[in-house]
Amino acid sequence: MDKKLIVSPSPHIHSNTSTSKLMSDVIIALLPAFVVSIFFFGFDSLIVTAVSVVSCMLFEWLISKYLLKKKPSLTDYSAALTGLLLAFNLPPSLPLWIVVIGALVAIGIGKMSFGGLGCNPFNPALVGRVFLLISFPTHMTSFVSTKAVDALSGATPLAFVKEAVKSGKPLSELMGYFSYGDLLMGDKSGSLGEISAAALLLGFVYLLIRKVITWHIPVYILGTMFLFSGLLWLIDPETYLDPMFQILTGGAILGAVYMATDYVTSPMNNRGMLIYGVGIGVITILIRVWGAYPEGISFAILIMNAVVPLINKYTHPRRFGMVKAK
Amino acid sequence: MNETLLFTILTLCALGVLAAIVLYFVAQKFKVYEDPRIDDVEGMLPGANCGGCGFPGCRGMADALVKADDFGNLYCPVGGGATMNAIASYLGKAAVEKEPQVAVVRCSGACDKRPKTNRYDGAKSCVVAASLYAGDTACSWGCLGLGDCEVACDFDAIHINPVTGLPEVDEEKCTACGACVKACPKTIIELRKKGIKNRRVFVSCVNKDKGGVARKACAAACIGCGKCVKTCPFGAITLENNLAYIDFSVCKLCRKCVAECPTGAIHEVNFPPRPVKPAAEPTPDTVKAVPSAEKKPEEIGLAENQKTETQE
Amino acid sequence: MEYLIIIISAIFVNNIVLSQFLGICPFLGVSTKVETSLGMGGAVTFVMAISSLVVYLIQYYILVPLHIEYMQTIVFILVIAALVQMVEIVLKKLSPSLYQALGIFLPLITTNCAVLGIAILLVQKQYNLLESVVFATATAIGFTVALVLFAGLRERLALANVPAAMKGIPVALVTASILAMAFMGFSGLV
Amino acid sequence: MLKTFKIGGIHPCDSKLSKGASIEILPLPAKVVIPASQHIGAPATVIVKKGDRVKAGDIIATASGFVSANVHSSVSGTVQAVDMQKDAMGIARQSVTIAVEGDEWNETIDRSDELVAECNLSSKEIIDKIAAAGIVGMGGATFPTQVKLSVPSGKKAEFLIINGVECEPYLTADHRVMLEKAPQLLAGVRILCKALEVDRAFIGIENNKRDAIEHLTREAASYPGITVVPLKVKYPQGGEKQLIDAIVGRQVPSGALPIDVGAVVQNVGTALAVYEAVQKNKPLFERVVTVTGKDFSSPKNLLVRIGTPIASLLEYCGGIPETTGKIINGGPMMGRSLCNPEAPVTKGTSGILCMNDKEAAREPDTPCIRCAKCVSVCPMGLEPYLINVMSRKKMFAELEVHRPTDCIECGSCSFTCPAHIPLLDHIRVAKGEVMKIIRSRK
Amino acid sequence: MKSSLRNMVMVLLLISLIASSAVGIVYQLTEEPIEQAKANKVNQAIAEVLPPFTDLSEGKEVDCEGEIVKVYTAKSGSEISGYAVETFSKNGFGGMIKLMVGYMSDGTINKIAVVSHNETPGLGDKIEKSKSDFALQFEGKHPDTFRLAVKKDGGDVDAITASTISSRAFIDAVKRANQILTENK
Amino acid sequence: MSNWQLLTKGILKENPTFVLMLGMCPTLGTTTSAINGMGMGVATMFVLIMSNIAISLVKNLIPEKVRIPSFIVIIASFVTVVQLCMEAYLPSLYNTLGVFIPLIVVNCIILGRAEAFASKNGVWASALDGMGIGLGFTLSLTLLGAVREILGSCSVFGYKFVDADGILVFVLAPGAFLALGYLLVLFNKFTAKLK
Ligand SMILES: Cc1cc2nc3c(=O)[nH]c(=O)nc-3n(C[C@H](O)[C@H](O)[C@H](O)COP(=O)(O)O)c2cc1C
Ligand SMILES: Cc1cc2nc3c(=O)[nH]c(=O)nc-3n(C[C@H](O)[C@H](O)[C@H](O)COP(=O)(O)O)c2cc1C
Ligand SMILES: Cc1cc2nc3c(=O)[nH]c(=O)nc-3n(C[C@H](O)[C@H](O)[C@H](O)COP(=O)(O)O)c2cc1C
Ligand SMILES: Cc1cc2nc3c(=O)[nH]c(=O)nc-3n(C[C@H](O)[C@H](O)[C@H](O)CO)c2cc1C
Ligand code: SF4
Ligand code: SF4
Ligand code: SF4
Ligand code: SF4
Ligand code: FES
Repeated sequence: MDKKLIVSPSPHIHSNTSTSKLMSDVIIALLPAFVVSIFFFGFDSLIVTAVSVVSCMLFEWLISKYLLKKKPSLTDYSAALTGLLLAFNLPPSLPLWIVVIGALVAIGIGKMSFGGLGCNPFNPALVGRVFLLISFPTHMTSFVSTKAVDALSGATPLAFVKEAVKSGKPLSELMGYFSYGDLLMGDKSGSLGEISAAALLLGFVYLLIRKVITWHIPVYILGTMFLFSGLLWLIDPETYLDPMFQILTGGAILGAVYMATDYVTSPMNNRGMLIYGVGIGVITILIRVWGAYPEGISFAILIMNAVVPLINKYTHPRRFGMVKAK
Repeated sequence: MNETLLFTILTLCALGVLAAIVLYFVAQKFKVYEDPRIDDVEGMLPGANCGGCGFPGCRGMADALVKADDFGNLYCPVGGGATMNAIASYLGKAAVEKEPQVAVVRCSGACDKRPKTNRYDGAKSCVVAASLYAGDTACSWGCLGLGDCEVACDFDAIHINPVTGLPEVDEEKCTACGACVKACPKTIIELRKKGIKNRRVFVSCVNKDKGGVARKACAAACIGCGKCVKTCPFGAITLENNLAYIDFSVCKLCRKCVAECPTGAIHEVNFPPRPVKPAAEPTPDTVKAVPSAEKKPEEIGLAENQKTETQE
Repeated sequence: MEYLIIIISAIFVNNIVLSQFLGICPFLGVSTKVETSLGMGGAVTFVMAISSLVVYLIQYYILVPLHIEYMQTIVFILVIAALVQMVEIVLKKLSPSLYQALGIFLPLITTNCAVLGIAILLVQKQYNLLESVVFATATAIGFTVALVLFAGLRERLALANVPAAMKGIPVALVTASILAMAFMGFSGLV
Repeated sequence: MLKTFKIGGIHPCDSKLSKGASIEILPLPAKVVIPASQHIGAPATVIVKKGDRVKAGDIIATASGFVSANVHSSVSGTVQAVDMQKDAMGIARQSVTIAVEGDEWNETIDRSDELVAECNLSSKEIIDKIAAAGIVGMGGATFPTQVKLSVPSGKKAEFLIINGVECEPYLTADHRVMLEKAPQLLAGVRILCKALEVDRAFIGIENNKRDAIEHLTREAASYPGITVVPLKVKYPQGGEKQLIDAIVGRQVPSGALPIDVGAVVQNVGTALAVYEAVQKNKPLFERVVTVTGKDFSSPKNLLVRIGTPIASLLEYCGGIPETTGKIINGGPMMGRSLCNPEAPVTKGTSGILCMNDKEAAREPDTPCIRCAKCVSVCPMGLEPYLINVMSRKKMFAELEVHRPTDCIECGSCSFTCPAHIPLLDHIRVAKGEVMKIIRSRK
Repeated sequence: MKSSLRNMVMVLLLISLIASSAVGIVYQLTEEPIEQAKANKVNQAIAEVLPPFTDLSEGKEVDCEGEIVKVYTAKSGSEISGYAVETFSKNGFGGMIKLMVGYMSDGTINKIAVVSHNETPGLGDKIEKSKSDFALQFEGKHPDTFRLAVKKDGGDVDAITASTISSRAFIDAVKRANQILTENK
Repeated sequence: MSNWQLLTKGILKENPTFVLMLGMCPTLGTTTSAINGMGMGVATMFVLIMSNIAISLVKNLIPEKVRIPSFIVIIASFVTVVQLCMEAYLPSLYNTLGVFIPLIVVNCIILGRAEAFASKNGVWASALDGMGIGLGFTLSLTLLGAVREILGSCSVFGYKFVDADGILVFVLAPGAFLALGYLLVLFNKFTAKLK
């Protein structure tokens, strides 16, 4: 035979997954939430998302081509996903130039400075968001309200409640403004993609079925938030929010399902995931209840991102042969 | 004098004296002797921490140098003789004189000399390929061309030539640290004496197959014919397992063997061009390889020289 | 409760490295390995706890009664320097391995502004003796936390393909920046 | 719930194209090349020379150490050469080349088909006979069987596990043996039990071979102590450690042998060879080989003499398909792709798989996205991504704690990596280097 | 130089001696300017917040929640033209905020100066007049008619965007000044 | 080394901030604006020059074991002098620089120069060395301060060129790290090009 045989080490077959397939699955999972946001916020939402996605991809392309001088790979969709998630974390009314800055920070600082896909220790979209939150507090905390509740005046439910509780109003009175149905479906003000818990959970189910992520991290985070805030709520239901409310608001589900699970920045084994998830849950509630920010999950995820290398260093998967023999 | 000033002076003086006394006694009590020369010697070493000396880092080497009675086999290939002498004179010991060495690549199986018999499609690493099989040519001895040596070199001194698929050493950058020698799973690379005026003659092949097999696999292989052995007036060449080897301590750089080798497996480096004897030369290839023109050998760019050598 | 607030504030909210900018040199220098960072953190904690005690005594039993508070800087640094040198000599004898690991950084604790900075701050904040020691210790723990987290991150970056231009200190600074942003989430906690 | 092992595992498409093809006997080739080393351990010492006449079953090389195995001629004819011949990987090995003349077998071999179930030999006698017959593990590792059966003093075998899992995609040789040679196989299992002095044996079979499970369960009813255990389909169930875990729930500790948890694992092919050696005096000189591939019109299971060139197997099945890009000696997960199709079938050859160009090419690798999929599929609980990176950075000393030496090279990690990183390639290097470090310490 | 106990002590003693004398002397030289600078700051603040006056009384020391603050009375001739009240709030984002609030004789707020604060640059530091107009909205308002609370809390003050905490603290300090003034007029 | 070289080496070749990476705390802590950075730089330069001079004067008198304590006392004295003078004559700058003024004592640059240069060289050279390094330090602090001020509050040296708020993070802690990190990259690229 003239043809030269290929020789390579085993294994000779490969499962059908690839980085781009995984990333596009996450994008697909986010679509329901995107549709809901367009429904509530209209054109704004579309524009902010488009600008964010396009500028993330553009910056990735420019930086890899001209600064890092390596082949740009937009085809893995990770930059698009970062853009999408960044947009999901922004108020729909945000001026577009700020969105572009956010994209530059997310990709340029959060991702490419560390070497690009797979090398960044922090979640790029969250680096972008937190950078903007600190830099443009005014813009980043003016939300559009979806509902004709004047009292909320565009504040997110958590910000509204926190403010009101501080000025001495009893919680039971405030809760009248909200219905769990609205919180679940997305009729509330907030970041573009965080509003509809139901749509986000639908995506979660899709990700689970496609085996893109496992249930561990989201369940650990939401479970910890539920338990911790539930404990506080049992102690004093007049000052502390009830656990359901905590989970349905403030991007908890967006963060837990889509951002904390980012492969690159989360632990590599189940035990590590437990520590990570519990850490995020606890810090989120700490910040929400006692900190300056009404929503804490972005910070909590970034903080635990920083702990991930240590977690990976000190936790390992269950090794074979560690079960007591005989 | 006013009070504040007085207190100021008193306080500071008291504290100063106290500090001095306390430090003195603590230092006395917890004295640990550490040879200060270690620091000095470390400072004299190049600080590349490459491990070429066999110690984990320059400090390890410094420690060993200070403790050693004689330098025996302690040698920093990066710093070379000058550094060793300096350290030796600092420590009052004699340095072993080591002749400067350089890495040479003992494979001439460029792509055009050695047809591929299969396509390798594994991780781009010689060690991986070597642990898997004989290689993508019929020669199971030769260079795999996947560049482990290139990766191993801390000094950017060895690179795979994309045309020949073989590594080439930049003689100016090579420090003879031996990292590439260790990295190569096929023991293709050898550290050889740099030689007078950087001139060297060596057999650029490691194929131990019988002549016919070797020849079939690679047009540039040493076929173990033994002509060079007979030619060498100094007995520097030995033939073992169908492979010739030139002992560089015996070789007098006469170059006779080079002309004799029917496959051009013997390479000469950095020699001036020899007078062209038309048609008489059995291997015009090798002769052409030597940079022609009027340049003195010293002026010839080494890298360029290398290239012509392997591209022949 | 008061102590809890001091502790949380010193470790998280006003982390000495990430928001006070003290002790940056060792933060950038020693934090390449988690184990060394732990050692350095331990050493700093030890030195800080002792020095806060000594400094407190000197401030309120010598400088204040004599009305020479302006001598603070000189006196404090002298005392701290002597103390650190003492620790260094003692450590060299008692735990050569730790001494090896920390190498040149032990003497650098003297010139680590964290120690002197904390001494000055605890006077500025008018803490009492116990508060001072708690504050200093918590601050040092905050230093260790930042150092160890950072070391973990850098160990990870050592295995990643950081662009050549960013290798070393630049990427460390960017990492520190993001870490500082993340820690700003704690603001308002106390 | 079906039993299975507890950590990791993957589900590659099983592609058992030849599972319905009965075992056919491959016609004798003109010439065989029999390597002196077809097993783990020291190569055997060749005792014939050029010009000698041999019969099938005659010993031509003797075991040269404790861990070594005899080699027998698989044909009758004249020794043409005793020299270095390239094996499938292009590496020269000492081999005996025999020109085939007729098909004469050594007289002591009982060539009848009659089943001899009873065996009255002692354990020692059985093991000696196995050693004489040159039997090695036919599950792929080719470890000399007599060594495995000689339980070291101080340890005690509690049960025998027969590995009928055949978890590799494509391969069906063991499956066919279980269907077509069940009585002989079960007799072999009994003999092995006797050799080990145990009274319990489990035959583990994955649930994708229902017919084999049913057939063997029926046949085994008359053998007390032999239990057929259906297993959930999951790769690498056939790995010895995984199989023990799946069947008896014991995990062989790192660095230990199965015998340390009281188990001995043998492949079904090995059990059959043991039966033939002990009851029929037949040394191991032929074996069942699956010849398969998507582009074959009819993939087959062939009974082949050891030493037959692989090319003649392919020829028999209709020639190498035009589209072939890669030929694999073994299954697609653990088999080795070969560069020399003229190389002979050896005792360890369980299948020949031709992959077409499209399947054969590896996708280029992209950066690791730390998805941890490799970690979650590794049946040994290792962290392949980490070993891979550290191996590339040559951090072998620091690698030891991550136990690359535990890797069973199952390939699950490379298989599953979405970034197409050739993890196992680099893990193998790490394994070797760390092994060196460990050995140099001893 | 080799160390011995004696030379160690001697050298340190000598250096301490020289250093401390030098520093001591500089201290004596700068003592007065420092006092001056501190006083200036207060005086400037007073001058800034008060309506035109001719005489200024010594500050009257008042103990308020454990802090000593001073109330200054300004006169034009014999007529009281206004008051300057030192005040503070501990509720700033960065802790203590110290203000000087100037009043007309009828108790209307004249002007407010920030003496010291520790608020975040770019956010809370907008309480300074140089950074934003926030502090101007109090000028000419009488505490009895002007509801001292941010609008969110039902008052009349426009808070600095994204710095409600600093705004509240500022208001808290102004309220405290009112209280001090009414108690110590 | 010529006088000129002594004086200029701190600007590029041995720039304390970008090359030696010393004195990071004041570098990051005081550069919220160009003027603050400059103030800090000048204060440090003063101490650096004075202590270099003083130490090179007394270098031969000091026993090994008390070398560091003696140096520190000398440096601390100069720092206190700066501190007192600044408090007296530049009270507002004194307030913004806060705790970092006394911390000049522990600035690694100063002790570093004392150890590495002044204790081995003559008075004149030491003074020049101090000035050179101090100059480099001042320049880089001013540069960093300017960058942070421009990005963070849209002004330079207090002059507001656009009426906008700027990117707040640059006046806060994370912005300091960030600005320094990327400036360092640029600096490295720049010096690499010079070579
Ligand atoms: C060096 C070595 C020594 C072994 N010694 C024994 C032994 O004493 N007893 C035993 O039952 N198996 C022994 N084995 C066999 C292994 O347990 C195992 O069956 C063999 O390596 C093939 O298994 P695999 O195909 O799962 O890799 C040994 C294997 C090796 C490599
Ligand atoms: C990943 C892996 C998969 C294996 N799969 C099988 C298999 O499917 N069938 C089998 O008989 N042996 C398989 N083996 C070999 C077994 O581990 C073991 O060596 C064999 O069953 C021992 O029997 P033997 O000595 O008779 O070959 C596998 C080994 C490994 C490492
Ligand atoms: C680092 C940081 C600094 C802040 N500084 C201040 C500040 O100085 N003053 C202030 O009122 N709020 C400050 N905030 C914002 C508060 O935390 C809080 O978000 C704000 O006061 C909410 O109120 P508002 O948006 O309704 O005004 C700061 C927040 C952060 C994270
Ligand atoms: C499940 C999943 C979650 C992800 N979440 C994020 C995210 O929160 N933010 C982000 O920037 N990229 C996210 N990515 C994309 C990708 O991992 C990211 O761009 C890398 O961090 C860049 O190195 C996600 C990818 C996957 C598969
Ligand atoms: S070429 Fe080889 S011997 Fe020479 S410096 Fe490089 S690695 Fe060392
Ligand atoms: S010389 Fe050796 S290491 Fe270098 S490319 Fe050839 S085979 Fe690989
Ligand atoms: S499966 Fe591949 S991409 Fe995922 S963590 Fe492992 S090596 Fe990285
Ligand atoms: S090949 Fe090794 S590391 Fe990879 S999954 Fe299998 S056992 Fe684990
Ligand atoms: S300047 Fe703070 S530690 Fe160096």
